[in-house]
Amino acid sequence: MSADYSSDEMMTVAAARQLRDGTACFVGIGLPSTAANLARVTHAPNLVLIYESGCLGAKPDRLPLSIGDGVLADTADAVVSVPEVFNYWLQPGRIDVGFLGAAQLDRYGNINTTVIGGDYTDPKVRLPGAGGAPEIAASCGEVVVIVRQSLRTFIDRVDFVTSVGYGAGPGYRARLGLRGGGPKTVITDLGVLTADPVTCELTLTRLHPGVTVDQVRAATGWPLAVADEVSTGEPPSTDELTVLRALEATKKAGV
Amino acid sequence: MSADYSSDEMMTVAAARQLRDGTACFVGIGLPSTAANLARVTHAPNLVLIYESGCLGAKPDRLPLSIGDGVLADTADAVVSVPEVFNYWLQPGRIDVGFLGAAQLDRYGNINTTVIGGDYTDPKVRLPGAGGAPEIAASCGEVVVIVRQSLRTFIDRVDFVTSVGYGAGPGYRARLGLRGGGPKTVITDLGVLTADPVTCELTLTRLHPGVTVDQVRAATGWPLAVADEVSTGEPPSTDELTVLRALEATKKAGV
Amino acid sequence: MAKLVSLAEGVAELVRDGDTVALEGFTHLIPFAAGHEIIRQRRRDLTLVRMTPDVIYDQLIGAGCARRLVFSWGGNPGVGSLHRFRDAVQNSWPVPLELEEHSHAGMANRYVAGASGLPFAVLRGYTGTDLPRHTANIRPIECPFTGETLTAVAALRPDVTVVHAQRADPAGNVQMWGITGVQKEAVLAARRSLVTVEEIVDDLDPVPGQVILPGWAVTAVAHVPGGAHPSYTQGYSVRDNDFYRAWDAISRERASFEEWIARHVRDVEVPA
Amino acid sequence: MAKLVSLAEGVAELVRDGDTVALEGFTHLIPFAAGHEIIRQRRRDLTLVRMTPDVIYDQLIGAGCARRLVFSWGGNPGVGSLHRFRDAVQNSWPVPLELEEHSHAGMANRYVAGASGLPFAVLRGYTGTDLPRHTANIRPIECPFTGETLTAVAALRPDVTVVHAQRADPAGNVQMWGITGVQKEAVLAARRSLVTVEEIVDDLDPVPGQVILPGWAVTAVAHVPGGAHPSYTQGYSVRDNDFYRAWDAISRERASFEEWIARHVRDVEVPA
Repeated sequence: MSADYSSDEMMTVAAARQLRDGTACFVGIGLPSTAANLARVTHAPNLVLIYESGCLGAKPDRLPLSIGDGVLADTADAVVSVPEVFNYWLQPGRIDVGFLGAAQLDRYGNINTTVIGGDYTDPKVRLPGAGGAPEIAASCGEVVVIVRQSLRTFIDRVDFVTSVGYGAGPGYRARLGLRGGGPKTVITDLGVLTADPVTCELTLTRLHPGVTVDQVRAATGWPLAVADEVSTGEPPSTDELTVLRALEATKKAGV
Repeated sequence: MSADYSSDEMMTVAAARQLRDGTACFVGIGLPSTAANLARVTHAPNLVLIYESGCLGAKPDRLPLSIGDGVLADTADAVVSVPEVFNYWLQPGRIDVGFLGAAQLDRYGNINTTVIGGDYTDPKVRLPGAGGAPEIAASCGEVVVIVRQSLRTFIDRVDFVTSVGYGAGPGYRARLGLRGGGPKTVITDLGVLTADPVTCELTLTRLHPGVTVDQVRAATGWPLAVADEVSTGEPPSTDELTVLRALEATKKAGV
Repeated sequence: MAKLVSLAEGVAELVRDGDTVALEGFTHLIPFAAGHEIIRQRRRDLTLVRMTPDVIYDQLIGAGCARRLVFSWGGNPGVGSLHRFRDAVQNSWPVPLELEEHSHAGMANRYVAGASGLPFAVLRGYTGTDLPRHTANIRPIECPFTGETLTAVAALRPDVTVVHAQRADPAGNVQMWGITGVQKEAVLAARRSLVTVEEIVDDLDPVPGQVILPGWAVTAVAHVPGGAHPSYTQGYSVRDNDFYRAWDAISRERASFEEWIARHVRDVEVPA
Repeated sequence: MAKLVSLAEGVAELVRDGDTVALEGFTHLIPFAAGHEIIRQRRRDLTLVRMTPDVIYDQLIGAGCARRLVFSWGGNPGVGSLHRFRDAVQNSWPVPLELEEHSHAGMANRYVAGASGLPFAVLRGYTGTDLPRHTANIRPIECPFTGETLTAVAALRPDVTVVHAQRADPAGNVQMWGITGVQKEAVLAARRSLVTVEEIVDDLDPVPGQVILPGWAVTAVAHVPGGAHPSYTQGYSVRDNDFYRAWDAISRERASFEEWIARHVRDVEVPA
């Protein structure tokens, strides 16, 4: 075990640990892809990685920069069309875990990746938009969000609902007919928040080593719910860090 | 040219001649497949044969017994799934000619291949049913029907509409929103009937050599419309007969 | 990950009396051996689903396994009628057979809807035909953008789908090629699935035209070489067209059919 | 049968001012060379359609070719934002850009509907999001069998779709493999299509994972080796991830962008 790691590394390792071996995971690019590949190379060798480019069961030996790098197609069990990955694989609920990022997130795990500030047609900041996220959020067995925690990100009300979490609270997903379990877990650079089974509110349940509850509160734009017992997670193991850094190095190396 | 040919051979040759080179043709099994392959080997080398099994551009060197014999897949430009052949290729109207058979046919080219006699749930004769025909009849640029002509087949009112022709007459297809041109041509062992552009009624326009108008009337279960000028078709050429018989021989020989 | 089973185990575990069962394969890759095992295990009251109920379903129907048939074309391709199917419909022998009848395009789209987790699919189909009169699973639907009327068909969700394929690997990943019909959709639409394969190999070397069913989307795989005969397996066998022709005479009379089933299906020894 | 043309001819004949144009390719096989030719020929008022308007559309937008963008994810994958896209949306530079925004699942299904000759497609999508508020092309639809409410999206019918592929034969049959995204659907949904290819070969030997577009379903084919760079062509090149990273700095300022376009696009000599 090493004390010499960044908070981003801690976040990625915590996210990887969240993935159980043998499950199928819909992976977005960036942190989700890094975490999923870390899990696959460490404790979850039979994790099935699904990329929206149509790669089912990709087993990249280096981190792709995009969700459609050649290494994903080369190592996949099957490459299917983009309509097929959404219609036959995601939509019917075949994917256990969906891994999403966020530009803004509220207490019910609703996600914005579309616009910030101003009006929709005249925004302050124009973000990339939805991509696969709305249907990943709707249809996966559960959703894990990875996002750095700050007052800019964790806000009381998202400017735009790109991907719905628990909406306005209990019963909301059922009323909309959403079949997936929603954003049960949010992993940040400070700790882990879990959706309360009754209130649906994101609740701080675990801190990364060295982080305090007050620090998390200070980075949250609403009165943060905190579990009665907040555990502290294990720091990254030497093995986890070694693998993670080797993976990151492959990304920097290009291809 | 040879006088020594059967009426079925004449029918098949007449059907083959109906196919223009370079067009795409949706081919059912049996006489349509024989005629389409005869056309491809004689005057229409660039005829694109499409089989509902998903074979696009099949170029079999022997006649398949089924619409899914291996020779079709082996020689096709592309083999696609069955949903794809119907949804992406037939439905949007990409196929110029649909080739259908019939157990019963009425004056408007409506086709029955489902049940004969009795009630639908307790029929006298249970036939194979629809297969691809209803949508071929609806969506192809035009439909060519090949069928032996008799009072059992050419009847005043079909017992069941499996595939719609001109329905009840002029304007019917447009009212239903059908995009294909309908059964413009019916080729029988006696001659050729053509749908009248105004009345939509099948009209005798051509006789096979040696057949009289009265013979055709006697084999038609409604007062047959006859064109002002009824031509007589050319008998099969030696080349057509040679190729046709060579094709038939491959079918009898099995795969 | 799919379980590797024997054919007898697979059918015993996955195909139950009263089930809705789809044995798919469009001329190519028809799972005849699995159909015969269903006859041997004397399944009853099945709803049989299949686009082209050809000889395989003629056998299951004549053997009394089926109560209901959902289909789009019931014949012996290139040969003629299915006599056992006809006898069941026209004379209720050996048991009455209820029919639900569609077009190929409709059936294919019903499987697509099932595979997609949707309750229905939309097509330009059935319009002007008498087919919609006889089932509640075909209905008009209006386009919310253009107002145009199209046709909706209800999703198919078989309890179990059985298909035959060329190969699987030990993890149950399945590889098939050639004419692959509607098999992927039929497997993905079903609650359970059984795939019989010609070979189990360590690595599924990619093949042009291949369709892959990942092992985690398949319930069980059984090693059944020749399991498609008299249908065929591209790369392994050719279609036994002579048998399809011979079936016409075998199946024409009840007695000759029963004798054939006894000799070639019921009394055949199979590994447990 | 598809016509064999030069890239300049193909763009001149098939892409017209004011057209709805889809340049597809999901990370892989993006038709960059064709996009550059559109810039060189100074097309205007285009409605650009693309699931992932990445660097290729950033260039077209920055060059002033587009009036409207229909898309589902606009970023530089793994790198960050598209600065020209942002500048157009936030500051109307060089011309205002109207947006119509979807999810990937929605866009993919809109192409499927277009390819299928249907006016709409049905999916479980957009539910609970703010996306439907901003376009008339997303509407609720009720299942005629279960009464359940699902989402309908309007079909996409581009005037012209442009894609890049590995190979074509002299008859214009096109072969692509690797990640083939939504290209088949985008081509079949369009009124006209242009395919740029790495090679024209006499025979398209079958390749695992291939998608074939028959020549009679394609309008024109142009031989453009390297036509996907900095995207890639499986079997011919690898993704130039360094260029994607470099684009961030090139595109950040209007001046550096314009200088790059002048040097690498407008002033490039191309065969007529």
